[in-house]
Amino acid sequence: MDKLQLLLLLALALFAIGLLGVVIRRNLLVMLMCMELMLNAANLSLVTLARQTDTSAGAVLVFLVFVVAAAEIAIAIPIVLLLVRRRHTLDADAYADLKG
Amino acid sequence: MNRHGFSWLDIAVALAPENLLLLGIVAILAVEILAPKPRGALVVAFSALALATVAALVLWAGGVVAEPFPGEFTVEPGASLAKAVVLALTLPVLLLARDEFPQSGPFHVLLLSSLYGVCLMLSADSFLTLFLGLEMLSLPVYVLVLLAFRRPESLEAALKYLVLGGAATATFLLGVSLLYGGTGTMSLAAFTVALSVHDPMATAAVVLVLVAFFLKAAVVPFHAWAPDAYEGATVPVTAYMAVVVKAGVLLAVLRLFGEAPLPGPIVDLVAVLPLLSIVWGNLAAMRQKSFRRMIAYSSIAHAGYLFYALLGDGPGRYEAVVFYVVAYGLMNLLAFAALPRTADDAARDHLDRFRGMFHRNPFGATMLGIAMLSLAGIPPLPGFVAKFLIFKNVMAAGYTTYAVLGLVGSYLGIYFYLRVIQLMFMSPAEGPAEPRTAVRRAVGTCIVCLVPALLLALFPGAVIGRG
Amino acid sequence: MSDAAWLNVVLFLPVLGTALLLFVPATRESAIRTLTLVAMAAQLVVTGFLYAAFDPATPGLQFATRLPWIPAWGVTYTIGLDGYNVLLVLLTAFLGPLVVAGAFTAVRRDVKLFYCMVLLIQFAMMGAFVAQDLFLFYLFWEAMMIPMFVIIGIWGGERRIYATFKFVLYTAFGSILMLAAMIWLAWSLATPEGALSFAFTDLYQSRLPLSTQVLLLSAFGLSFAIKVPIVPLHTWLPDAHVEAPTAGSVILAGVLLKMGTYGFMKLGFPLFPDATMVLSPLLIALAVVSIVYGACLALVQDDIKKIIAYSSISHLGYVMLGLVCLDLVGVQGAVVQMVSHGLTAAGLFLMVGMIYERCHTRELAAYGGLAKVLPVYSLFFMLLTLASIGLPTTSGFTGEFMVLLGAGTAGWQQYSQGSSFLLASSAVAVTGVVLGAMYMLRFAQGFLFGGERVPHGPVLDLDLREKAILVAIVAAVFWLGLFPAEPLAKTELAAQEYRQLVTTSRLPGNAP
Amino acid sequence: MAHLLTWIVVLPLVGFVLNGLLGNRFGKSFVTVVGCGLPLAAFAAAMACVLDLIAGGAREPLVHVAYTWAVVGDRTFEVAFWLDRLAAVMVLIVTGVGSLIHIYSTGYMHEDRSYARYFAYLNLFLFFMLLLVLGRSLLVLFVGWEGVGLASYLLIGFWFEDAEKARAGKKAFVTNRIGDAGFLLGMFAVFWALGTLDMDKVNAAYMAGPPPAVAASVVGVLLFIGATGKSAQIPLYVWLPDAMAGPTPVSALIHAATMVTAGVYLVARMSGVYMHAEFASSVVAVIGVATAFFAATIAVVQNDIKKVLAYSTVSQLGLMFVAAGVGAYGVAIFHVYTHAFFKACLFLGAGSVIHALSGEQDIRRMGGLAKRIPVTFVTFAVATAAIAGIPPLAGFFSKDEILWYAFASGKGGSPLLWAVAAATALLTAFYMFRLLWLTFFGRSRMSHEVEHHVHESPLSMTAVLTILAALSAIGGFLALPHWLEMQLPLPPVPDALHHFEWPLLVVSVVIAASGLLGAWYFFGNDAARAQRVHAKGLHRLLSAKYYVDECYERWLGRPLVWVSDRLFLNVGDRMLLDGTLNGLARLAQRGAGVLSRIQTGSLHRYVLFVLAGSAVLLLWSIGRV
Repeated sequence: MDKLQLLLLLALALFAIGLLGVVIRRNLLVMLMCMELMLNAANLSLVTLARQTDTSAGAVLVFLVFVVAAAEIAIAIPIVLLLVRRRHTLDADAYADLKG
Repeated sequence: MNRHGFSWLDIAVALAPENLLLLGIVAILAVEILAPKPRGALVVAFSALALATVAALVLWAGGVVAEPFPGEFTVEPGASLAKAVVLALTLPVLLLARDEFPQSGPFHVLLLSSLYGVCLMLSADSFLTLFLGLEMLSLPVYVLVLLAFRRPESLEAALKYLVLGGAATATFLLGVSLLYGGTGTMSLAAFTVALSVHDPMATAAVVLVLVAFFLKAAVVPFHAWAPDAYEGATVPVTAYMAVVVKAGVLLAVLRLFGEAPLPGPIVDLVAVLPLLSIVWGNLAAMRQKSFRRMIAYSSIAHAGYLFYALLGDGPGRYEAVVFYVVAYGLMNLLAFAALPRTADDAARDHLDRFRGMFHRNPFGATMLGIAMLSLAGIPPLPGFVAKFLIFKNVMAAGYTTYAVLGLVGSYLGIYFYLRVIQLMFMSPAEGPAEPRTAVRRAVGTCIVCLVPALLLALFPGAVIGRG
Repeated sequence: MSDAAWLNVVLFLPVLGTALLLFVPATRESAIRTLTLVAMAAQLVVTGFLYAAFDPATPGLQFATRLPWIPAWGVTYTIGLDGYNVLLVLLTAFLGPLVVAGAFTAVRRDVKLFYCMVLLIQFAMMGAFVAQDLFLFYLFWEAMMIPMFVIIGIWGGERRIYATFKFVLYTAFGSILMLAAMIWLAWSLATPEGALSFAFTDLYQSRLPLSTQVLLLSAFGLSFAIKVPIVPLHTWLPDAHVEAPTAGSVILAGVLLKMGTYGFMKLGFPLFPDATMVLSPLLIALAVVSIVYGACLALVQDDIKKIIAYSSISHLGYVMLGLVCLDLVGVQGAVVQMVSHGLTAAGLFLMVGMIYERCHTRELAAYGGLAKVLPVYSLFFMLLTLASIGLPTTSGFTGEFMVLLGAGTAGWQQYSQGSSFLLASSAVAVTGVVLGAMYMLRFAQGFLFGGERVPHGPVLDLDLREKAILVAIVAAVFWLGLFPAEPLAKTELAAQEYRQLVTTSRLPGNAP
Repeated sequence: MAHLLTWIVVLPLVGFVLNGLLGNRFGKSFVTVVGCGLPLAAFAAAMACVLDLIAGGAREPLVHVAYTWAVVGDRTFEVAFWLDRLAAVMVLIVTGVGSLIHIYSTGYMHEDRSYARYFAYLNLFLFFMLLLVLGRSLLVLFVGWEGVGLASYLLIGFWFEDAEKARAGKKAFVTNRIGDAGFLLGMFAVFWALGTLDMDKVNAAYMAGPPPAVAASVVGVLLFIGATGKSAQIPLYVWLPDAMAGPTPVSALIHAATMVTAGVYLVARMSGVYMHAEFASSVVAVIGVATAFFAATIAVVQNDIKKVLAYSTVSQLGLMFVAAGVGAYGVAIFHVYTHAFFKACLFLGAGSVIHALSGEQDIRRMGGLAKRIPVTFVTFAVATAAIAGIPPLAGFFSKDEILWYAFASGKGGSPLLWAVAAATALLTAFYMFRLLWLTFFGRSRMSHEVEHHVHESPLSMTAVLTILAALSAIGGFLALPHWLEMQLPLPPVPDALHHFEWPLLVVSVVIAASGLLGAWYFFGNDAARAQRVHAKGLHRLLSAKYYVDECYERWLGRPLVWVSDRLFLNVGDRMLLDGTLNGLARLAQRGAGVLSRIQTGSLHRYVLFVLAGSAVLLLWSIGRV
């Protein structure tokens, strides 16, 4: 069980935690943070595997992921702001009008 | 070719469609910033889009093959045709948007950038470009859904779409990383290699990537966001999501799978879930009150049909998906174009308002009727020929049981399509006639959608078997 | 113009009519009506010429047009007249103008849409009859469903929505199975280098193992059986007929039901001969059950349209018996019975429409003693009732007699070889003749004779238009009843080819 | 001369068309001229053809092929006409008696409003009857067969305002159709066995050469089922008594002289088949004699003048079938010939009585009419004597021959058969003279104003009555069986029985006389004795016609309706078929409801779907690797 395998397991664990966080946590902001966690878990695994396969493509992808994560949050925050302004609560289950 | 390994000429020519889109985006932004009273965004966007479509068609017709960024981005006739199709399908969306977003700069910029993402994805050779294209396609759409913020639901819709889009991206990345770990390269060929090799990590990688695309294409059980997102967004954005985003995702999946035959477990994966979504989509659509929500479930079912095409053997797949996308896309756009214009966007598509529409707006009702019939797959309309093509391929590849089950699933869908026609034609209800101007504007969009579709239906031979 | 081109003219005249109709403003109803009538009449005239020019001696297709359509799938646009469809094409063309003329006073709302639908369904039905390519046939076969859906749905009675959806979902289910079977059939016949063909002539050379043949025949058969309708699959017919407007019922009974039997004759049995042989006892039983079950139900209906609807099931049971007994006289009888039922059912529905326009009720008990009040109407009604019973000198007799003669002869043939099943079933089928007399005379009895009851006060007898329609139908009924020699000669070769195709086994193993 | 055959058939058709379309517009005189003229022309043409036949030595039949109906494969169906000795007799009866009855009808139906329609239907009947008689193939015969069924339906229900009469018409048609079903099966057997329906070829095939594939008895029995329907034999006789609802001349023409004898003609025409069908012939004989006796017993207690004659016709037909059953086809036709005359005369006489009593038909309210309507009385008396078998009238000759062959025929004749036939003859004499006494003698039991209006019928009616009475008187002397012998051979009589011929002749005369005396004794003069006969239980059974109609209704009519309505319609269609369909539709709707309820709108549930979905997929696909 060399160092890289360990790191890979850590990445998978982080990913699982992130996903569970989105599923369980009520608070919208925490859900967004968990999504970030999932992305970073993917980054970690990318970097580990780049090191393992001794190629740089994985590392390049990590930068792209940072850019995309930033853009995503840039969109998510205004949505959350607008939602909160209407319903004055951060609880995700308050926003369940669209159903059926 | 200069020392960096790419030639300026290649970039200019091969990337013509993308460049033209970029030009359009820049022009709109310039007008937005500089002009005191910004207008003309539609004209610029429309012309940029039209030129890009023409460029893509020229590249396809010319059979141009180029690798402006070797290993990352290649241009070949197949990709060019896909781009041309996707860009062409967006033209009616622009026409549709003339009511909600009359000269609104942001809408058109977001639309063009989303299209840029699609073009990137369709020519991607490596997961880097594919990832970039996928995200560039999705992010603008989250905002587009948000643009209808006069309606509270659009916020909730955008949120759900974003969260699930994010989950898809994360899964995609994890899958890519595992693939990358397994094969050491980021090129798409790694996926086809992983398909055939029988080791758990490779299969897990393939499954994760597939889940990402299932999420994007809204296949059951990853479809939950679609009905809410479609209902929350304004009509043109819903049309864009239902037609262009879905087409782009499916064409990308097609590029991913290439012409490799599917191994056992993956076949069941690619067959069972689409079959489930055909049945689920067609059944759930029966009870919908809102037109857009019904179209959402219908598009879930159609995503099922599109994924079915993957069951067919290699070369036939591409042709089937492109034909289906065109036929399905045009008819969906025709349906949206024929929707009655009302001030309040939400009430606009409430199915009860469809009662007796034939008496109020005969042209619109007929167009909507034709669109519904085609989506139901009833000959002699294009929907039937497209469905025939897909099921022919599936059966030719030997999966007869899946084909029969798929056909029976599509039978379930006939009811709710005909219910719309029943509401419009057979349940008389009074109401003011549709304002002349609105009808005249709809006529243009409808003709643009209807004529090519009917030509496709009457002379499929011209397109099929040629590619 | 070469003869073949004229068949295309016949086929596309209704489309031309619809195109012209689109330009006529919806308010000028009389212009719409005359334009549609002219289109239909033109189609009838040209079909008449083609029928006359149809040479009974030459086998195979006449007036054929073959154009490549979708080369990749081996689909060609092939249409042509042959023994199978020459009479049915004539029947469709003949009923066209009658339907349009019949609906002049009946349809008041959305007249333009109505006549577009009538023209489109005429186009689809004509197409299905003349198509000689399976894909083209399927296209027209399903395209028929939509105009009928609209006609029943918009101009129908109170439960029209339920009736029209029941009709569409029933036929659509059949068609979906047929689509699957069609694809499977075409691809199982694909040559190694992938060349496909949907043309009937190639499909008749198909060599399939028995199990595939049975499976495909049941898929095709189910779709055709729904349309015929054969008993267990018939419950859509009474609702569709009762709720449909007069014109809808006439088209439905006059031509649409023949689509099922034509399908069996052209595509069902000849394509899968061995399966037909294996399933023939079941098919015979179903045919006979249809005859008796339909007649019994017609006996206890109190809605006049339902009586005719159930009688249609019984009459088409004869056609199926004729087709399945594989005796030449029986097959010819089946073809004649198809045309004869088309005429009598269309006539009876038109007459029910005429009385419904005057008295607005379909309750048999509400009527009585019409013979005194409406003498001309009652004369035509009695003539059509007698044709429907199959009284000699009418087309009904020609059809029923030849079918029963064919079934009886085949029955005795098999009896001499040991199996008395067909003989017994043809004996039961003959009771259909008696039941037919019972329910039709009960209908005529309650309608024409006895005490005078005319709902909604004094009513006018038939006007010139209505008389012209009925005279045309009665003339055709007696032409087919007294002088069937000429039309039978035209279908002779087709009947012989059908018998030859169905009786020669085409399993992969044995000799061609 | 042969093409004249077609004209015999076509002339009445022209009459039907003219009267049918133009009758109302051109008034009664036009209708009378066309209505009676064309049948007479047909009679003339028939006479010409028959004379031409006899001139040619009556060995070669006149054959004329009108046109080819249909050609299928190697089989052709032709509409051809065939005149041989048998057909000659029948065509003369049909056109002759037919024309007379047409002339009679001009008087009887004079005041009726739809005068033209009546003559149109009557001519239509003649057309179909001639088609039946002259047809060469079973197909043409069948066309005529069902055609006369139609004509009788139209004429029975002529006064259709009265629902009862219309229902009688329907009953006649349906019962005939049941017989026709058997007839059709017989035709199919013949067609398969011999490939042709031409009766001459069929007879020839059964007479000579290798026996055809279908046994003669099978064909015989099937064709006889058709005959029982048309000629009102057990079990399909129920329609004839109800057919009296039609106008009386119709009863005379259709239900006495011509149509009902079609069955006998069929058996005689197919004699080639029946000769080689012992079983079928015995069936014919047995059913014939049973019907004869059965109907005679009922006729004894009937009180409606026309019902008595109707049951008498059923009984006489039974006797004709007895003759045909024992192989004496010539004799059967001879009885048809004589029966046509006296039964037509009786019916027309009854018509004249009803006409005189302005519609009264119940003989219990008649009596003492002899002096008031003398001509009708005389002709009725002659006809009654004829039918009772009083020598030297026509009835005696034909009935005696039947009794003789019933006893002595080598092909099935037996003393028992003779005994039952003789009993029938006795009953016939009894009820006919009962009718005569009650109608024309004794105190007049008529109500006052009916009695006041009694008047003799106009000349057109009485003239026809006298002609028919004359014919039924002298008709017997025509040795018809002998003339037909060449074509319909008489059965061989075993030598031992030859000497019985004369004693039996005497016995039949005694029977006729005793019938007369019995009737006179009971009903002769005072009414007291008549009452005693009513008391017995047997009388109640007979007058209720053995409850046959009620049984049919309970065991056939009502169960059919019950099965169709309860079983097929409600259980089959509504519950089973529609039930499953609507059930499936509800299931789909409920499924749709469930699916849309899963979509609760909460974001967490959506992401949970994604988590669960991807987890399942991963485990499943990795597991499968």
